[in-house]
Amino acid sequence: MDFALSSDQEMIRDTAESFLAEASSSAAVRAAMETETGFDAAVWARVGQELGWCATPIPEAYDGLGLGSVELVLLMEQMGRRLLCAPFYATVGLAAQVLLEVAEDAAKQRYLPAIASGELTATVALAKRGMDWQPRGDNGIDAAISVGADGNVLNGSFAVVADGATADLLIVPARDITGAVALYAFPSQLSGITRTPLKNFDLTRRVASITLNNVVLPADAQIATPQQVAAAMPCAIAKAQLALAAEQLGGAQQCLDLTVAYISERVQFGRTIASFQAIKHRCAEMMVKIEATRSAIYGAAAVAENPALAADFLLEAAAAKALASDTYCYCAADAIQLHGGVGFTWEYDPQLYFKRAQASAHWLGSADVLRERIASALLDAA
Amino acid sequence: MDFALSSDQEMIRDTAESFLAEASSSAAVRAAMETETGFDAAVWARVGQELGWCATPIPEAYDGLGLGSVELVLLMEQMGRRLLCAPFYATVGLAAQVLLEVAEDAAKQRYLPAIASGELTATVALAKRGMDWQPRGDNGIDAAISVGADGNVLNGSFAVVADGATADLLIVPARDITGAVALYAFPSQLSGITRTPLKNFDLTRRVASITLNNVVLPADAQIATPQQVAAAMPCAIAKAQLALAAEQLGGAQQCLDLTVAYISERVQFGRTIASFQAIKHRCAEMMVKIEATRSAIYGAAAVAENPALAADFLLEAAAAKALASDTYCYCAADAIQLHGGVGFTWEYDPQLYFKRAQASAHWLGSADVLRERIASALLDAA
Amino acid sequence: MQIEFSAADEAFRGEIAAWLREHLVGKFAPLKHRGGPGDEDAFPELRKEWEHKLAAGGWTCVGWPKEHGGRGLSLAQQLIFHEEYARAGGPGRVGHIGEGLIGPTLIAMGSEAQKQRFLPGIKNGTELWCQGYSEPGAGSDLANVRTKARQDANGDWIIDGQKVWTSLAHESQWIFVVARCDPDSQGSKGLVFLLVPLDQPGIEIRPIRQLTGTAEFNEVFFDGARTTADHIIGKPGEGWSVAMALLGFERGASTLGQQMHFLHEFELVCQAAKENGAAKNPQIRARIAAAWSGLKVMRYNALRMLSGTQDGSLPRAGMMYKYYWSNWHRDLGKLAMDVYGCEGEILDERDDTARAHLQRIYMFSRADTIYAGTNEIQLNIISERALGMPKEPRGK
Amino acid sequence: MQIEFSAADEAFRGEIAAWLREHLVGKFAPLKHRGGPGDEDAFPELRKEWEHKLAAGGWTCVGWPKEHGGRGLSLAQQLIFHEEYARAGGPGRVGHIGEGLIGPTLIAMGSEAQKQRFLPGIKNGTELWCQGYSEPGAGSDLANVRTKARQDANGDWIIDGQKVWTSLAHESQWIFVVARCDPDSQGSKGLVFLLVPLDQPGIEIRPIRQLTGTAEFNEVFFDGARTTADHIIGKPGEGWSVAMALLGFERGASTLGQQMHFLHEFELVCQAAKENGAAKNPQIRARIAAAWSGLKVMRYNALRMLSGTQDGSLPRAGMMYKYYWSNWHRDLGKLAMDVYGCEGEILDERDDTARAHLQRIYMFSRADTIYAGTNEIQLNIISERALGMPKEPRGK
Repeated sequence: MDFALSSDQEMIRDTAESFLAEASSSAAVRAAMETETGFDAAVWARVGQELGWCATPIPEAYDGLGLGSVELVLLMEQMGRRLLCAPFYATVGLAAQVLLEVAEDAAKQRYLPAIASGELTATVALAKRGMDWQPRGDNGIDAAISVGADGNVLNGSFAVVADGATADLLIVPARDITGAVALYAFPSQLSGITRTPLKNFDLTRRVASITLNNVVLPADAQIATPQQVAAAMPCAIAKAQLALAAEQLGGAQQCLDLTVAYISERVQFGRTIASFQAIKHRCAEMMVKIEATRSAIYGAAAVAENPALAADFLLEAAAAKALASDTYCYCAADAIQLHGGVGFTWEYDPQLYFKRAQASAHWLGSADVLRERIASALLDAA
Repeated sequence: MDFALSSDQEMIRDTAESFLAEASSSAAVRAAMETETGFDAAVWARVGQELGWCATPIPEAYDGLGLGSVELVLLMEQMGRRLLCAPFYATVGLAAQVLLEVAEDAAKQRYLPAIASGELTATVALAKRGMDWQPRGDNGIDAAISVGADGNVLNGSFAVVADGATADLLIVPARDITGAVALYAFPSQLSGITRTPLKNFDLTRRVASITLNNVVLPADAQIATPQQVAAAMPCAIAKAQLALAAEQLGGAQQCLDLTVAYISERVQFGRTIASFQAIKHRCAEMMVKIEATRSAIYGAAAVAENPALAADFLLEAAAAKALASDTYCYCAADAIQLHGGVGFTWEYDPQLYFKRAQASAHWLGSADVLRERIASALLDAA
Repeated sequence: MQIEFSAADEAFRGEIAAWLREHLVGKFAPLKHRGGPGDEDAFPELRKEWEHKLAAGGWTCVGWPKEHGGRGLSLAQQLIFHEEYARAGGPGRVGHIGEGLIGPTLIAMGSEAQKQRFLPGIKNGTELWCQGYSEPGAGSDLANVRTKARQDANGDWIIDGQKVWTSLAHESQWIFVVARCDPDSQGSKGLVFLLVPLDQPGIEIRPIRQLTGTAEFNEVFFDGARTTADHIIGKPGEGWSVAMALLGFERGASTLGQQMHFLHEFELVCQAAKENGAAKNPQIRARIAAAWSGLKVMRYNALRMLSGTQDGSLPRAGMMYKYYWSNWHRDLGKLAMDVYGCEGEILDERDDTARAHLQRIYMFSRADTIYAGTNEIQLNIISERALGMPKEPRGK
Repeated sequence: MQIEFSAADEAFRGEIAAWLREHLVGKFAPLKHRGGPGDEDAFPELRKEWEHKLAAGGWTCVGWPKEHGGRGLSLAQQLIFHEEYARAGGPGRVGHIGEGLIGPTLIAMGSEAQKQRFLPGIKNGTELWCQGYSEPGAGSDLANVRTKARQDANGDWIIDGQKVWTSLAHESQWIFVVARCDPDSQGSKGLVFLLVPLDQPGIEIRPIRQLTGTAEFNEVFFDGARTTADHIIGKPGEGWSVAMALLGFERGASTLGQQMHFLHEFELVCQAAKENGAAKNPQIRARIAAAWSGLKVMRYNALRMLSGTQDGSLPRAGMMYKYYWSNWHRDLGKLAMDVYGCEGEILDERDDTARAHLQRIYMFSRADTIYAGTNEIQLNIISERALGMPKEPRGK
């Protein structure tokens, strides 16, 4: 039992911190978010190919670094802090987790090395209407396989897919010919796929709708059976929740840091705003929420590494995501408030975090939904 | 349209304020709550017979003053502020409202003049397990009428009845021989009635359990048919909610006033506690909640006077009670916190309010239940 | 204490409702529910035309005394006017700063010549006004004014400095400015209240881009800007008391109109929740019920405030009014986005949909708790003025 | 960063669990889950006997070094001990102030003679201690000590003054006292840290009745109370640094034990909700889920705090620890009462029922956010020490 970060882990965090302070500065983020794809390909190449971040959680057997949830959490936290515009979360935080937890080994062999090397971007379409996956219910999925002359044909649509317009590889749940939901992966450039970039208010992460119109799938497109999906998707989603929670945590931390820096300089009534006790207490409340969230996330990351605690992990990831969503929304809102007039200008950064906070709060389950899931496990069991 | 209090109304409020400041001072409350009945009979006689408060909401036709909800609200607010130990709420806030709204005229003639004159105390048993009445569902009522040799016989029990051990008149809902819930009123001294005073932590208002064991009812005991109960109890309960909300409002106001007075004297770190901005803001938050609650209550009281707005009144009373419950709990808790060490002593008064706040929060519907009722009206209608 | 309106008042309600039904149509139809706070750049030209239409119907400045060109409505009828205007979806009024702030100030404190010069333009919607109070170094610290005003040889005022958070500056002809006329003064002493024409070389207006991406607010730069000696309210040195008197007019009958807008927005949220199933989420249900309670609180609170106390003091209901509505509105915006869930952040192509409207509220309501006295300033004021707690000390 | 315990540690877990299973039975069975904060007057004699039983088994002072009579357990094993003790329902320890506070302080800063004089009594549970820090005029303002200490001709200390909020004073033999030895000094200067026997004519103990109706806390009056010259830790004038060092021992491994108590209480709440149907209320469900998350937060937060940072500074997890648990606990008490609804206020005849336990928590947890640094002091500390914001100025 040791809850201190190892020196390797501290190094991973510190390297990410200093790289992103430069490569994902406010100016860099604002430049990237005005581009067509929404990210800077050069920065992405450094992240994926030079720094090897994409390889972090991927086992060595698939040419990854074989590191664990703790390391991924540390990276995501720094990326969230700097609002890195990049397809990292969709590719590594989400798609790689689904491949690792749910897919057949052949699919892992096919895709994970390319993801690890930073050459392949990927995403997962989840529920029909949003970035969500309920372990029970059908998630509204209407995507379905039919058998055509040239093999399996896929029709259906997904309303909101993270980085859906740019990802190289699409992973989608769809009903097989028995009506059960299996998982399919295929290149996003196949004929019949329409990817429509959506205007969204979080300009630092793009979403798209995806329509699949008589898409003729390659023979190897199915990567998981309905049984595998039912058994393993909850864990994959929990890992994706944890990664997203870490990203949210980093954003919340930056909201606090930006605020303390600003109010320590800003003078009103002949005093720095930071000298007003009510303001101090508000900042302290932010810190308490942030540290509580950090504890929940680091704890869940440690639990994720212990297969004996798999059932706990599902609930702890849900709790971490719920806390992170609430903490991020709270801190981003208070960052605007405590910045005063400049807080709601485009020029200052709190608005960027405020929008990211709201958008990510509803990915992979809102806090309401996640808490209800925890309550159900605690109260409805026999 | 005029929302200012009339000078008569201001006089009613001011008279109550000055009477209670003396008759229900902290010392008086603490003396009364140690007595067997839980109230000072002499003070009660003055309230009922000398000041005529019991007559306030009762129409002149029944020897009352024929005043309205606004006047009752103003009185209840002052009683709540001073934690008056007396059977006023059970008798006038609850039982008189039920008689007025639900009972046959014969029953009104029989009981209301005696209530108005302060000679008769009364209470209403509501749901089987507590002081609650849901307009839908059966409220767990197991009290039931059977036909015996000497007339109707009543069996059943109620777990928590306000002033149940001391009230002269009991009003209870019970299933008639068809199984539908009608309303019965009878003297509390009838044979077969067991009234067990319960130890409760709000010593300023007593509760009792009531068991009815083969109670032979007088011939005139039924005061409302099941149809009348179904039609009119919601309005009676709404009036009782409003009266209770006003009492809660007064308590919350006193929590704030006690707190501001204490912290304006108490010095720590060489300053009065009241000079700390975080403390100032907490007191301001209390005031905002209190004034919001006051607006909701006064508004609902005005609506109560307008028969054309009867449907609105049910929701507004629910909203007022939910707000008042939350506000009272919040202010009482913060009164303890801001009093610091002495706040959790027996000697200082915040604890009395804290306990009353929690107890009354669950009478006639918790805030959760009442908000759900509002939501249902807003969202579930066709 | 009574909640009903008289029969005469209800007849008046029918009159204004009918007028709006007849006139807020055709070319004006797109204006419905537009142009409010956070949306002030919507259809500026059409809204000016609408202002003229209103004026022609006698529906501007309805609360002003008749002798000053107003309609002299009773408080109850003013409430009814604002309620019906909002209920009909009447657009945000480009003339509201003139009608609600500087007009009443001129009526109360202006010279006869000023009244004759300025009131008709406000009444007719032909001269629009904006407000020059806040400065970059003094957002909440309103008295910390650095903009300077001095008089030249023939008495004209020369103004140098900068104002910020000025809405509608681009559309207006006039700005009222609080400036320091005694260079050695500090705080609320030594200020002057001036009426300044905007269309002159000494004034530059630069829009400020907000978190919405749009620019409702502006910076206004004064570099030797001029106004004539007679365009002053009060005397040099009395600027602070004029400025405070003006702010006192903010809590008028129009607050009831604001609440009808809020009700409309609330109904949009309920509708969205019913449509997408969020209305089944118990937490959303509780928040919707709480928001509904808040609407009632605001209404009764405003009625308490407007009915006043017998001794004429600003009652507590008035002191908490701004804090309450701004936080309620901010919460409504957040609730709306949580109702939409994952789709909340998707921007619609058309900006008159319910979602676009609610997205604007979500974002712009962040300003509600900052401008016109931040939450923190409001809580200071409540604790100090209503509760008599010690004043927050100034630094230095 | 790993969450598992070693096999040896798990074996140790079995050992302590087995011992408790064997000994916390029979006459000691009524002590289960009793005697915690707010319940310190429960079974005082039996709990003293239990303390002796624990000592005989070698289960007191398990974290102390072996050379001082402790068991010298590793941090992980201390965690396990406290977890298992709490899991078994081990009663509140009458010796906890000796074992957790003054003992470690003596080991770190006491003289050899003091260690030999006092440590065995603590270890064996034969001498109990209480704490004399707070004073009536100085609850949060700990340095504002007015209790005076002076030395007579032969060096004995004579103490006059008053301490308050002293728990277990009636049951204890010794009190440690921070007093002012330099009458001209102010604040944290000029203080002395003394060890004072309670059983003497110069000391009077008066219980303070709490909102629970019971009296866990006391006032302790010193009127010429005496202690010998050698019963001082540090030198005259160093009392503040000793007092602060002692408080530093509060955040030890026993916090994990506290959390097991919390878990037990949380489970009582869940059980009650399932039994009476409150578990179907969606708002209660959400609060129960949030409370469960809080348990996880506290556990991982404590592990972060105890694992420390590489540079040895108190990490942020440590700075927010007390604020977090006390507010969590207070919320749990309120949740429990809301689960019981109308029946929440009914007092049971037997005080060992779940409802009686949760009612105690509801009431006594109000003290959690006040003693040992109020919420407000905690937020000051966090903002000033962790976030580097300006210090709150003293008055005068």
